[in-house]
Amino acid sequence: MKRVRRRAGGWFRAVYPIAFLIAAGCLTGVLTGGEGDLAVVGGKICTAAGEPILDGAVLIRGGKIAAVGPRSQVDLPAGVRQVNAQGRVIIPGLVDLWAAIPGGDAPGGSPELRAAESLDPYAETWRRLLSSGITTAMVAPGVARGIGGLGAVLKLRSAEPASPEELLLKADAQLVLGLGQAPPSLGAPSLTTGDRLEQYYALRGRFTAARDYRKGWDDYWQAVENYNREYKEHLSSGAILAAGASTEENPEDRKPDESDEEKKEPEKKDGEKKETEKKDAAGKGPRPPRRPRVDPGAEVLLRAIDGKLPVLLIAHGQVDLRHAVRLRDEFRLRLAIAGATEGFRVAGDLAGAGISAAVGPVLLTGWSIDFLGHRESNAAELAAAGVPVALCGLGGSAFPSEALRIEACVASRGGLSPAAALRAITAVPAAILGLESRIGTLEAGKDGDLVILDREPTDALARVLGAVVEGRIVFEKERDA
Amino acid sequence: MKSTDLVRNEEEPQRTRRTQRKTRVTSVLLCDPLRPLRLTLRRWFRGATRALSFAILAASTSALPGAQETILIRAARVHPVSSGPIENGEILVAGGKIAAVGRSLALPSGARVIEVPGEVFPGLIEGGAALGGGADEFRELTPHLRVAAGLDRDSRVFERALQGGVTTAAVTPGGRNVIGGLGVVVKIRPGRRAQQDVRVDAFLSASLTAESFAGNMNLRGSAPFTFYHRIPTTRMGTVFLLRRSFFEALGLALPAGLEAPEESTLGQFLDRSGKETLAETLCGARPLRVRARERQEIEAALRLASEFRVPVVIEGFGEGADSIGALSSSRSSVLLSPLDVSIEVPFDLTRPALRDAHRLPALLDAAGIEWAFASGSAAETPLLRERLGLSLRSGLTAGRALRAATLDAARLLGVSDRTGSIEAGKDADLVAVGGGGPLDLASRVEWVMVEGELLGQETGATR
Amino acid sequence: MNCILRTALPIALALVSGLEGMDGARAADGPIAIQAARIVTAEGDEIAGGTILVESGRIQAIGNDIVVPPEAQLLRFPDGVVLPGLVHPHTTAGLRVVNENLPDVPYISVLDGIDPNVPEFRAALRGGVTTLHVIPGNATRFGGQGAVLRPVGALPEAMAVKSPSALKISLAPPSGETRMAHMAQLRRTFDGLHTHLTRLLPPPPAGLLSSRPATEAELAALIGAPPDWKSLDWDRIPRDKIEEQRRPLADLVRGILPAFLYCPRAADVFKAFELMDAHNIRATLILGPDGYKAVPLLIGRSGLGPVVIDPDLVQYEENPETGDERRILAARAFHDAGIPFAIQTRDERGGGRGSGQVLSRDPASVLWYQAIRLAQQGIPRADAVRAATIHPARALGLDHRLGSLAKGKDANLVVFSGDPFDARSWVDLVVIEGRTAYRRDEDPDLRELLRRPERKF
Amino acid sequence: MRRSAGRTFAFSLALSAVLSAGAARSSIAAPAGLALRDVRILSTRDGQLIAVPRGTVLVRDGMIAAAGEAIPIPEDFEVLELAGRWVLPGFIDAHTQIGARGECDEVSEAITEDLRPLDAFDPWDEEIERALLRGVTAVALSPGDRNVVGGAVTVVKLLPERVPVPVASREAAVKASLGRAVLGSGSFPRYPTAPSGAVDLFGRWLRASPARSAGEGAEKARVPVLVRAETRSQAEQALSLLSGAGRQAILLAGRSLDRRALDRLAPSCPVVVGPYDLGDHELLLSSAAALETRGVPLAFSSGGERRDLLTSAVLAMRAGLSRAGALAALTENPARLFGLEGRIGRVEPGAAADLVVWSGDPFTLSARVELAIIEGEIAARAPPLPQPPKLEAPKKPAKPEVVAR
Repeated sequence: MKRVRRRAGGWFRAVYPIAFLIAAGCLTGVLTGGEGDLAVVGGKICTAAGEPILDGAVLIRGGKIAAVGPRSQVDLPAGVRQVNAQGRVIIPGLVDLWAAIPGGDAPGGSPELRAAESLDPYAETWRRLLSSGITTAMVAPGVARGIGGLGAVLKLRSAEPASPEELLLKADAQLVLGLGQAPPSLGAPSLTTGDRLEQYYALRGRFTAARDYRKGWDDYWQAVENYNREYKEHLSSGAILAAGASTEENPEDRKPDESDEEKKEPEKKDGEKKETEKKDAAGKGPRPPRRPRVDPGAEVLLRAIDGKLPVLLIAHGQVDLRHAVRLRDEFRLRLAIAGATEGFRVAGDLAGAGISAAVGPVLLTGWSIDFLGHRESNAAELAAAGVPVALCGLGGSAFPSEALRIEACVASRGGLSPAAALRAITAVPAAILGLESRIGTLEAGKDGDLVILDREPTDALARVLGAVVEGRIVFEKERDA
Repeated sequence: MKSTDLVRNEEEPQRTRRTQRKTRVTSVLLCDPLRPLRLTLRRWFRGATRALSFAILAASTSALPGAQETILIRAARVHPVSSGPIENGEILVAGGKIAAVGRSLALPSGARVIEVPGEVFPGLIEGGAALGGGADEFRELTPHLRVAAGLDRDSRVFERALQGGVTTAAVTPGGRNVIGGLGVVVKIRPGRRAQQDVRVDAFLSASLTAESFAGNMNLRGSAPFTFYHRIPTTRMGTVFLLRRSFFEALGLALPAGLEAPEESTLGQFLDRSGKETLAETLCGARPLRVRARERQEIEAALRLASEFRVPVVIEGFGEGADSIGALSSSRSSVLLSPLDVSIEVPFDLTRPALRDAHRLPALLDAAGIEWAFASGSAAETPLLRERLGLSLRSGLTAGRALRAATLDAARLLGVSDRTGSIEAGKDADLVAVGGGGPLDLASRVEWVMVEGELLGQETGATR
Repeated sequence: MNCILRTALPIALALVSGLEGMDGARAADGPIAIQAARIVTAEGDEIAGGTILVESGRIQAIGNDIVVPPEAQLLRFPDGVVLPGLVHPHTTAGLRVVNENLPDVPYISVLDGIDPNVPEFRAALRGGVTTLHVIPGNATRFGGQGAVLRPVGALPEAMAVKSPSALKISLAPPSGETRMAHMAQLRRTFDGLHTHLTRLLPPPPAGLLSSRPATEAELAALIGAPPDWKSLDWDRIPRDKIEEQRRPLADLVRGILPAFLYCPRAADVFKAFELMDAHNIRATLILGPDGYKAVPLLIGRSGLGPVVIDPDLVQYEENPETGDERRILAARAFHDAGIPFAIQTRDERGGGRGSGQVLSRDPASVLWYQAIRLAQQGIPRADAVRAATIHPARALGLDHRLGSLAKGKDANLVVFSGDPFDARSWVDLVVIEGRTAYRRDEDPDLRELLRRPERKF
Repeated sequence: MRRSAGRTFAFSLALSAVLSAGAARSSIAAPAGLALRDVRILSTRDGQLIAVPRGTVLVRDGMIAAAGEAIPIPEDFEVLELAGRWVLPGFIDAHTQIGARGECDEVSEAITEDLRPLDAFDPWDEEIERALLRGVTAVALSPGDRNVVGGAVTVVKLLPERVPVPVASREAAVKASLGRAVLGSGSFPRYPTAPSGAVDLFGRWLRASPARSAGEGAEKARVPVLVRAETRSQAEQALSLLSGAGRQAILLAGRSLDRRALDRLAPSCPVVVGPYDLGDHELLLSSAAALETRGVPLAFSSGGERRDLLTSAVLAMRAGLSRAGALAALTENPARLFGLEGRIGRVEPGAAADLVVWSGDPFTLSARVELAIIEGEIAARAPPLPQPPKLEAPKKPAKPEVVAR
């Protein structure tokens, strides 16, 4: 069976709808209903929100789940395309917290770097992710330099998206940071162990600098208030007559000063402040304060400090995990941890601080000093301590997102209950991304993202037969396989 | 597959034979230094080749599926190369072989008919390119190494070459070693096996070009930390090593000056199997191929050829216009680079000798010297047909260029009994182009057939 | 050999000896009339057996029934084919080093680095290229300004048709850097430019300053808003006060200077469009090897001129699931989608003689060879000609002067000795702006090369 | 869901019971043997799956005395009540450097046939227990891939903290390689540097080795050659040289030998595949299934990396390998390849009692090893499971009991 793999050119567009119809026809009988309307009927539904529903049905209308329940209780409107999932298992679309950016493990390095800007819609990755049941994934800059950047949450609305926008669900979803040492291919910092302390202080220094930066602006706004008040006084006293001429300077005189200022902004801040407060001797009126420069990086960190931007910190070793807790406490970050290889050693701290942990890798297949304390029961132990546990890929080629569901199987081998293992790759990561109201479980009102398996989700031999995103079938395994 | 190995036990019996050889050689050194040696070795070798070709035949008939179909090809024009073009010609292919060529052939029952609106010609033959494997760079003299042994037959370059109309290729070890090893002639066919090579150990490759010493480092005192600490580091060194190896291989006393001092740093000596391979080659078991492009390299190659009375195949020969006289006296032949022959090349004219490169085909033909094309690198092989088309700018006729890249190349590589022209009894290695002639740059390869199997069919733009 | 002599002989007879080289003054010559077997006009229909009348550097008349004035030189090419002079849209010919070491050098100009004496220009004439767009390479973010040159003249200034022609912007991140960082840097540069320009505006009359933003949206606008170029009052910015190093960027966002935007990956086209929209940039896209994937995207974009496609016209794509390799006729993808495109050659510097392969570094002069390769992919020959003439001319914004043969246009034309899609044809005559720039029978190198083999053995 | 939280809890209880039984055993008279009762037995014989849904395995003197349904347990046997847990033969890793990592590449020379990786084996390596808890009880300890001829391959059992004794007296195979890793480079100057040189050296070694000595050498020549090949052509070269020299070959397939390449190669000798990685493409993963279809004996290798044998097998099963094929490739096939057929790799009377008790179906990857038994002795035990946050009362307390009679 020849499969249409890639939308390569304009002539191809004619073929595509036909292929889609064929693909849909394999799964379904009826081909009517609106865009984003679909009913998956029969099969066992693991909603990730409650008990599994045997012989259930999911109705999706307009891309949203309209009803979930036993088949007898779900009212299926005529004309809605039905997928027969008899004997199958239906789970919510999987959510991967950290998928690799196609085209290489991109190191970030600055808070304002946006993963949304390195999306390649033509990459092979999207089909691969869908074929492994992942419908939502965050891609983020690598954290090899401590600070990664802004991660973007993607909804895989198509295996062959036409544009980056088609993929984007939330552009600047998380600030991604890293501590510790893992192989560079894992996107974690590549520093020697001796540098860990420095690493932490470097990271902390960025946050304190951001606070200083805010103070600079606060001072400026204060100076503006003062200036405005003085200016009004001058105006009322009649000192300013020719408004335009009063403050006008020869631009040429100003220029060297300005370019100088651009380069040496931070050092000059104090001097400037005095300057602004100083009244002009000639009595031309108050001198307007000079505006500090906008630092996009610091602005991002400030949003994190203000709790407007959640932070995902990649850390494996227990030292780094403790640092993560300290960082969170000091700057009141909305922080979740990814990696957490030695999380079981600090499970109490994490639980006490209310930090969620996305564990990865669960199945150890590579090596790094950070994985020294690795054990398969890590996720289970964290869960036992009361930490909300998710599982994640590691943003690199060594731990691909395709294995997310296998990781869940292995986590359940390590003692995580199958239900918790399923939640760890659906509802919990959705909550970490702040998207719990839209994705992560099969409940009425949420996005119609689901995956059809041929076995239980915690069986590694289960294969993804189909994936539905927002009511549209976006992936289907060949019939013959 | 013992027969393909050409291997003898490195034990006792050899030694006696060798000593015998040596004594006989010294006694007749004055008349023809090498004649007796040549005779004995040649006799031995003939037996070996016979066994070998039989083995190949057995392998190729048994293990090739899908080539048994009978196909009649009708084309607007057929270029058999061995004879003039046939308008509205027909080719009957049966069992992977060409059964008949001509006009209005009888259509056997059950035969499949392929209509070609364009022209059909024999599959092109790459006269020599390093298509993978490469030479072993740990040593500079590796005559016994077989390119065939290290060749990745699933390399993409073969598929791409096939799409360009190249069906047979001589694979060389490249030019990094003074003596690189034994080349192989392969049919390009996906999934092909080593046992199905058209001709193993087809030639011995040596190199006198700058590649053989460029990048090598002089060793001064310290222990070598990389294998680029090897000789030669100069062109003189390259020629020295080659000449010394010849003497060594033939068991001749080294003339004064070639004898290495104690604790020689002047590179390795040949080991036993290396000597044997080289000796066989010098005695005519297979052609000796020497890469030489610049004038002094060509001169050195020809000097060696006349010194040791052995014909050489010179690969490159771009600056060889002045050396053609010496070439014909040593019964040597030439593999030209299509790019050298193209007129576009010497646009900077930095080396005046290259100005004559495009004229070489005419000069060689006038002197009656055998020549063919070798594009030299894996990147160029898929472009062979295009580059041949480009070489027509020098005034070379399309027919002559096509013959050089098919029948002449097959003869030079010793595979003209199998391929190189469209004649009854030969393998059905065919290329069909639409539109213009075989080497017309604007025409496109429509399909390629190797041993009766249709391959590399193009269906248009992205599929 | 014979065929060359056969075609060369009539030209030698036909050409009048009074033609001078191009190096002299730029004064108008006398009128020339060229008659040939075929005239390929590129934009209009092909003319069989027509005449072109050239005067004062322009095409005065073109067609079948042109009355040749008695004072005009009449050049007859009974087998010849006339084409518009070929236009190379993207080359580094004449530059020894193609990229600066610094990432942002918008202020440099190729005109300062051109060596008019390199053989490439001579070779370009021999290949029928009458216009070359020389522009810095792809390795730097803001690579510098290019210039459109004619391959004749002793000084770069004399060669220039248009300078600066365009600003080179590359979306290829330098090694070790990511696309995100590259984009962030581009943003910073444009933000810095905007700040610089607003400071050059006469200061606003003293008045109340806006105070601390009250809402989230206001704050976001303050920190993250892209520069608003449309509201910038260019008339009030004294041009001489703009920092010299930023002046080309100012011209870029003002729309005076177009850009040549290099997109190494198909996905970079999205970024290119984003940049063009955000910063008011008129750009020609230079596409990379997988540029054919962006074809649907290019179809949807209005107002985009011709794109320059990768010199490797055939691409290979491996399917990791089956291990099969697909051969992709990349140029065909553009053609089939109806996207106008221009071809270029791969003229990378370096690649010495050690490889023994000179043409693996295809020089700018072999644009004709690339055009033939288009025909090989099944693209109609007329379209292949356009990809080397009118489309590149349009990409350079010079289509009103170059790229086709029509009355009133620059008299840039090339006469091939036969079918230009036959490798055996030679360029017999090149006319640039009405003057003979190249004649094969006066090409000493070629004459030397093509002499009969007279050596004796 | 197959397992409830309550059951999980029950397992940990079971384990503690086992632990206490171990302690109790020493105080009473030594039992004559061990009985694993109420187990689900899964094994293969000649590639056919043998499944006993509810059976018993009797172990005496380190050997399996009986296995099957309704087997009477002798009085003096120690009984492990295993409540429906799965018992499988211990897996055999067909090529690994476990316990000798980093010491299995003697790169000073390309031919080092006399080397024995057993000499570098560290029985205290923590990975031994890790492997046991993945169900591996025996490994073919093998030199790495950097030498054309690396040395002896020896099959040893993974008894932690004990000097390993080879399963058979003679070496199981000789390791050879034609892959890229054997090639020298500018910074690693050693012959060979090109594939043709590697083939040349391998050929010379093959020609030289049988004739070297009469007695021991002749026996050595009967030992199969485990040869690493990366491309189809390398494999062809290796196999044709080996068959020319009359040597038995086992092909160690590199990662480039995917389904497509193996189809072209059509090997008739046994093939060792893996390790497979989580992100590998179907083209590679399905190579095992392709070999199974061809009827080629198949085994898995963890490749000397920290890779998991079972995961490779499961990935291959996802790409089409049958359950019987996977289990045979993990157990009886490698045993047969190394001349140990009937001695290890099966749950049948007469075979060594190398057994692994799993909490469920191992191929789901969500079952864990609870006990690894080597020759009747418990070699590794799973650590207790972490307590789940919300403990539900177990509905059916399937409390296993250990009774010494």
